[in-house]
Amino acid sequence: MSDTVTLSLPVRSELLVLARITAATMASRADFDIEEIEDLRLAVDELCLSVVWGAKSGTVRLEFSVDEATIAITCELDGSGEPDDVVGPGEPDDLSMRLIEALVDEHGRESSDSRRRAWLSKRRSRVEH
Amino acid sequence: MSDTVTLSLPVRSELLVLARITAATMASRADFDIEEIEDLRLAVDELCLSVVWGAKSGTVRLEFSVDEATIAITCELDGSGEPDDVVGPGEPDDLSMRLIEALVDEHGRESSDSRRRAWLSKRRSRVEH
Amino acid sequence: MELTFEINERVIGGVPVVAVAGEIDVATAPTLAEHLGVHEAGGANVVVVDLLGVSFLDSTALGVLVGSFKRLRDSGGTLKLVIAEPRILKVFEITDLVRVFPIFATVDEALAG
Amino acid sequence: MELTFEINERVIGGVPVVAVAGEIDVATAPTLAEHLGVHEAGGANVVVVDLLGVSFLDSTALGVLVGSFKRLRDSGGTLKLVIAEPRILKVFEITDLVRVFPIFATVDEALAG
Ligand SMILES: Nc1ncnc2c1ncn2[C@@H]1O[C@H](COP(=O)(O)OP(=O)(O)O)[C@@H](O)[C@H]1O
Ligand SMILES: Nc1ncnc2c1ncn2[C@@H]1O[C@H](COP(=O)(O)OP(=O)(O)O)[C@@H](O)[C@H]1O
Repeated sequence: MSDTVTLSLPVRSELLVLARITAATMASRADFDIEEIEDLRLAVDELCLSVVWGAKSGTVRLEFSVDEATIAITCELDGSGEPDDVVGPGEPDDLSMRLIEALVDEHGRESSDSRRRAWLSKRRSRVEH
Repeated sequence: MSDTVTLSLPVRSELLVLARITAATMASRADFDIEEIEDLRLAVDELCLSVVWGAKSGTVRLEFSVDEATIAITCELDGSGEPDDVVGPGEPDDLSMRLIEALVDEHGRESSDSRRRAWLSKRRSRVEH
Repeated sequence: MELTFEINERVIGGVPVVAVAGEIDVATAPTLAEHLGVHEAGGANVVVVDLLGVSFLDSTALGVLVGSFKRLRDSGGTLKLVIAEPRILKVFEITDLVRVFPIFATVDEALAG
Repeated sequence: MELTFEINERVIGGVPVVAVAGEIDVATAPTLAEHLGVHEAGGANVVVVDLLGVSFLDSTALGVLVGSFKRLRDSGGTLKLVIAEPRILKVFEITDLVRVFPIFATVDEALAG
């Protein structure tokens, strides 16, 4: 089965928890184990932080896809038409980058003056029962 | 402050929990009390059930808006271009309707052969601190 | 996480007690229906459904319980519910189902009542 | 729900013990920073941050802790952490911060060590 869920939030620190909860719920449904679910909770949080870094407004758009044993998450910042909301390419924190690197299997990012986007994917270890 | 969060899910019973969690998280952030949060968790579940009723595929699109002391939620079913996914206007269960009626302040619905949409709104009792 | 759903069964004095824990919604209610179906098919007279561990339940769950209650009643039996949490009771009150089901606060009372 | 965040402060033998519970993220880390700032401004030498009740923490939380640690160290003090949960320790291991902070398994050990 392949399921895609999208979530759009305003840049508001109190709503970041929704990205974590959605990632954890989908991973749990996709039979990831508890340790892997916790890894994803932290990884998606860091992914958002790295994309949203410095923005004062705009919309954060997340896409969560589960396909077989892999969950893929992309995070994108739409600057809501006010270009100075996005202050140059994101400079993700070194700590964020180390965490993402350690917690997921693959990840990447692309940013231009007007757009920031990052993604990750993680495969569960548990085999199909 | 006015915040709008959107959530899109495939018609998959295991993912309905995301609608409940998102509603509960937003209501909790908007200072609704525990009883009201539980009311909303059930009301949004029933709202989705009443809209998705009988559909075998498609996308459920939810919009959650918090404005001052009120949370408004709309739920819409997109039939994914396969018109027979939506088997006529939804016939929401009588139990669903009674629950929604009792749990929220206002609610409404509109449906045609190709589209089903329902909404609710609930005001918190607690006054601004 | 609150996402768990679990059913545990016991038989006390010949009466099946079906204990449900977690959230009963459109995804999990079919599992409850299966469990109840086994007892209906097995000719049970009285079935006790212990909802003490239930944190959430919606109209899908109510539908399953009402269906099972009617089938047991039609064959001369009944389905008793155990509910303590006001939040869960509220769902049965709104829908007037408190007037349909025999509802008890403990499993012991359900078995005795 | 796991959405709660709470800070409780005690002073034990003259040492402030800041106990954090819940999730420390970009929304709640500023509150932790305020609490630590009060102790830094008040001239505290050693501060103990008890993370035993923390269920989640991200790089924002780490940033707050590292900042406070550096300021206390520069004025001759230190910031000690209390962590028992492997999951929380893992975050400090991945980021090599286990080599920066003095980390203890209990508040007593942090006060003694
Ligand atoms: N959804 C989000 N995802 C990731 N980081 C966020 C998110 N919302 C806010 N932030 C971070 O928090 C910072 C402050 O956000 P802001 O919305 O100004 O604060 P608050 O919501 O607390 O008023 C932002 O600059 C950004 O770095
Ligand atoms: N997101 C949803 N919101 C509300 N009801 C849903 C949702 N997903 C499924 N349902 C209900 O559950 C029924 C079965 O859904 P389906 O996707 O076929 O089952 P499953 O996901 O368990 O394979 C649907 O016909 C619909 O009534």
